[in-house]
Amino acid sequence: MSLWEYANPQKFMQTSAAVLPLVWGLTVLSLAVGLVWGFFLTPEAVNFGSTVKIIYLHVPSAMMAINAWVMMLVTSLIWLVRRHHVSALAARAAAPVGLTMTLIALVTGAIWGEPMWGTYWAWDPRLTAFLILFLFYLGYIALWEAIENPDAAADLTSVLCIVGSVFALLSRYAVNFWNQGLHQGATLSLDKEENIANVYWLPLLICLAGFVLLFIALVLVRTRTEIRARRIKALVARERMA
Amino acid sequence: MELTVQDLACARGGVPVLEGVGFTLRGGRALLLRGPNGIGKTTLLRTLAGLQPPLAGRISAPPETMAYAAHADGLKATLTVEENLRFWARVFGTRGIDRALDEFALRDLAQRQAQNLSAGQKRRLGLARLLVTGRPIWVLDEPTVSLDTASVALFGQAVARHLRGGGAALIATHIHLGFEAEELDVTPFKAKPRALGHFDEAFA
Amino acid sequence: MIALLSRDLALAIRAGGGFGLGLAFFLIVVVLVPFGVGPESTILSVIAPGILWVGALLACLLSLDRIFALDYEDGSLDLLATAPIPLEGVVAMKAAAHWVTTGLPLTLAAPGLGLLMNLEPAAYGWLVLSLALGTPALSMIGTFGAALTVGLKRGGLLLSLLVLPLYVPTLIFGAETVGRGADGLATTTPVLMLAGITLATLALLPFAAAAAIRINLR
Amino acid sequence: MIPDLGKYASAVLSSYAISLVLLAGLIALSLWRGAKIRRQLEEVESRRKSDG
Repeated sequence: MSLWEYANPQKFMQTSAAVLPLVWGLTVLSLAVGLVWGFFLTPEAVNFGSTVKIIYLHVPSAMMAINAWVMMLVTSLIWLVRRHHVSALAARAAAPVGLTMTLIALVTGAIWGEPMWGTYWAWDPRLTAFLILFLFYLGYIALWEAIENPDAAADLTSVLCIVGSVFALLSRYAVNFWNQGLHQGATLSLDKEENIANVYWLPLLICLAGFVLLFIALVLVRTRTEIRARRIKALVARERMA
Repeated sequence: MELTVQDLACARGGVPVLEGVGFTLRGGRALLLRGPNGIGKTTLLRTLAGLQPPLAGRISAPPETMAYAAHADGLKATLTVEENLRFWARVFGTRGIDRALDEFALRDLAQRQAQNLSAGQKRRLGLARLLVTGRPIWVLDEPTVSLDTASVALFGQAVARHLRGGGAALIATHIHLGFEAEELDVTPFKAKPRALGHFDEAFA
Repeated sequence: MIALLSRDLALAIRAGGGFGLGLAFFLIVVVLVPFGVGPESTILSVIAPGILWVGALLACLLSLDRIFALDYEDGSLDLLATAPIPLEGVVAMKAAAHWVTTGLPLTLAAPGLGLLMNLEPAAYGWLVLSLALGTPALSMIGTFGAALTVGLKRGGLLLSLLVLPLYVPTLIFGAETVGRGADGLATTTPVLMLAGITLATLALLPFAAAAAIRINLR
Repeated sequence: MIPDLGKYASAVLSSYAISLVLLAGLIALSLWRGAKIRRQLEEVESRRKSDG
């Protein structure tokens, strides 16, 4: 059996309906455990005080913000090469999730930055790169919304996603060059100097898993919605033709 | 030059409109496409001209053999008749626009800007472009819109000359053009909603 | 292809405003800034590289939606797509025409506006060089954005949203070149990066833009 | 058993509040739109069947 069978919409609908309850269950479980553990049961860090608890939201959302774009890139390429509609629709479904993740990473970063760096917003390379990523998500979503013909929209957004990926990487490098930043040292020192890996790592790991699962659950739900919406469109067009 | 189309299917806005289209067009012949509005004549012509990929089927001649002309003439309002024609001649790598000017009676208008032409004159200029492309198969979508009787006759003569020179023409039109041509009604090729199993085909 | 370029330039000249509009916009942006930040020449000279680059970038953005819109409306784009010129060449020529009508005049006018912004004398050469190197990339990226949105209603705003994030690397390296030039620092890295971005953009984006146009014409 | 968050309480709490609100909003929106589209599809499908 080939992996591509899951690209058949009907097969996808069946499989996703079967796994969704499980994914939702695991999502709720891991997020509940991870966040409760992180929020209630971890000590304060020497350098950060209680703000270290923000890490359980900030790092997973930042990771998913990037992973969502990577996933969109992969599904866009699959669409362009193999013309599987589910793939294109999954990319469309992932974009708003990635946008929200980026927003969470930005907001928690800003709130964390205020006590740590004395300012909500610094043009730190990582923050700036996420701001640019946010703009890319906005443009991508806007292009999907603007184009009537669904196949053309899938094609054009795929092209934008590929070109955008290249420019996003380029921007990341450019921004690094433009401002050396405050970010990197801060996160690294947490693990190295104080060597309290286990206390913080375990709940963080669970939160990371929770965010991944949440992303999968949301993308599955949204892709199912997009498939149905697409089918409505096709059926209505057919009615008009008959 | 021969154009053979086999079992062609084409879509408009992602919805299949025609399927199983087949015909043969030989050099020196013209084929008139008939059928009600919205049946997909324009879609078929655009597919043949290479502007959109067919859903299925074979087209024997490559798009490089076809000169496509549609409702919009692609004229630039601020350029003169001569400049418009010369531009297309250079794009298509051909020399000389004199024949085009003469056959469509544009000689007297050569120095006039396209924005100062009447609708029919513009149309004639748009059709004159076909001659400077130097391509053997003309693919024309409603070429006689806004032409008066005299201009239609002019156009008919131009097509007839093109056919005598070994060219071919595929024309979607509702009127008689004054030269001998086969006709093809595309209505029977209307795409039938396929029996719905489920899904993937429902996307198309 | 030369025919296409010369036709587009002739059209720009005859339509009027083709050359002037972007330039006037650039001038207005640069003139408005001192009203916003105050007339102290020290502050102005610090922000001059950034303002000049942002102004040039916005002026470029202004005329992007016209790159393909007119040809799309009058059917020329259909005809060009069926012409013997590869569509990639058409796109490249469109970008070139856009550059000649906006990027080039902006580059030439920038030193004059640098005076208004009290730019450091050492930076003038770098300003012209960075704009000369960077504006072709702006035109090409903008042409790609225009290709994505050709035929869309209300495409103009969307076009800006799509293109602006793509402009970031060019803007950073361009303004950095001028800024470093003004401070008498080494400018090799940003100049090389700017040139690299422009070259890569000119080499690759015509293919993406041509693909986008084919999709849009379907 | 709310832990003592010290002087950073507002930062930590607002981070959690904003993030959870955003996530809840996204989830609610996804599910709501999913349900809406599903109803629409059912309606269209039933119309098609009743037509024959």
